[in-house]
Amino acid sequence: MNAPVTVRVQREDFDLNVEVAKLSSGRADIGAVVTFSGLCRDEAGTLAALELEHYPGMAEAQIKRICHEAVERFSLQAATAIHRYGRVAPGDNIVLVIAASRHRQAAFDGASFIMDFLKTSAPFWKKEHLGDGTTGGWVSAKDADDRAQERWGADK
Amino acid sequence: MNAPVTVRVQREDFDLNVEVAKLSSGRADIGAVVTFSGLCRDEAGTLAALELEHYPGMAEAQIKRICHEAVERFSLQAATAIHRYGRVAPGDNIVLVIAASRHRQAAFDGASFIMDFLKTSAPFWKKEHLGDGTTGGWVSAKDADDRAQERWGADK
Amino acid sequence: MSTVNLVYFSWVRERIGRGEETLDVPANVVTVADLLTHLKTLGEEYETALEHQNVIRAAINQEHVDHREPIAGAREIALFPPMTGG
Amino acid sequence: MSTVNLVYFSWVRERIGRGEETLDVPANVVTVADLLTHLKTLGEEYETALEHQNVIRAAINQEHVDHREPIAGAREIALFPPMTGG
Repeated sequence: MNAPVTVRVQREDFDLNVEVAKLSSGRADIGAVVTFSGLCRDEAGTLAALELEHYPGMAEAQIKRICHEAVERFSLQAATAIHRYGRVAPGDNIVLVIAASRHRQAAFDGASFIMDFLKTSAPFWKKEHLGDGTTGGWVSAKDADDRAQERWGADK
Repeated sequence: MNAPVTVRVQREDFDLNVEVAKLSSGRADIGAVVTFSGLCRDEAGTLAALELEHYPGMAEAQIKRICHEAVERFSLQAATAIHRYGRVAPGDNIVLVIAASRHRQAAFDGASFIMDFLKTSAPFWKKEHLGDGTTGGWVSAKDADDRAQERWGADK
Repeated sequence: MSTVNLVYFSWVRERIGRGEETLDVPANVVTVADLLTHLKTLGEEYETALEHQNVIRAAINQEHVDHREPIAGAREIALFPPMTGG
Repeated sequence: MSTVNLVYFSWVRERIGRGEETLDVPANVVTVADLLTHLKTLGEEYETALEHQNVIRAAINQEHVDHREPIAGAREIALFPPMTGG
């Protein structure tokens, strides 16, 4: 498989159209493009911002591993994953995943697989800043995310 | 559920950014946005264009039914479906589905559900125009699409 | 006798040779299946279009129905092949 | 004795009070688990940070490893809580 994989870890926001165009323009063999955007929720108004910490170097390397695994497993034609770090406000983008393939199921599965592994095995941590000016502490890992990863039966 | 549902059947292309912004801007309760874009493939260079015929009125009504069903079933916060008709060239967009929700699984499932039902129960038909100037005939319905719909266990 | 508005799509339309028409149907045409059987008596183009009767999909007033559905009171009856949207 | 470069993230970093450091470790520190046990002898901040040893995740040279992994030859060892990306 020689499908293009694009991975970036960046402070700035991303542009959905630009990223989809990069991955699909000039080719007519792609039938399905699935994008996943993960956004910062305000948690019913209590959250002022999330601060995203990451492990530079390993974050990129680990996301690349996950994307290449998805490309191989679902025969994707292309995959993109962009993860932001730093401070993000409610409504802001946190993460973008794009999977392209000939048929829709592979694109859905590929994007979903990448997200499940990003949640549990990409070195990012989220700290909450609350609307009252205090720090809400670090977001805990969720059992549900571990189970979501485990359903793929992989060892990563 | 009072989640906004946007459905359009149109000749013109759509813009991913514009449609995602319409559905998510100004709200901070959405955590996940999944988009599906279906594109016209060139079938290894043999296809010149697809001509999409639809049943005006019923097409919109049927897609609305499917989207409302998805909103209810997966507690989506918003859903959009845009289906083009007329002539589309390889690489062009055919269909866009967007599902928004608090958590990622519902957004993935919602978009996937809408696509599966669009394939089998929205009144559209595709005619192939081949690169050699001849008409390749009407695209046949696929058993795989019927099975994809049936896995949701619904009757629509 | 009653009058029905019929619309056709895709190769059903092409084989019948028109996209819509208004027809009088005899009183013994009760269901969609009866209608299909009746149409096939109207000429070769209908016979060709509706030959494989079980693959023909029908909608009454823009909602999917199966072939056992009564057509009484229908404003619009659509006949078409399996859909290939998306 | 050997020298290791350590990096810490999230609340492990906050509790230890620094993001990285270079430490000399005794020869009997063979695995990640040995390293964690050793660090906990270095002061209260380490004890607090690494108290629930089983939840601490480790990476050697930027790849995930489990606590039984030998650390010999590691250029960089990272310790951090369960990840919450995405």
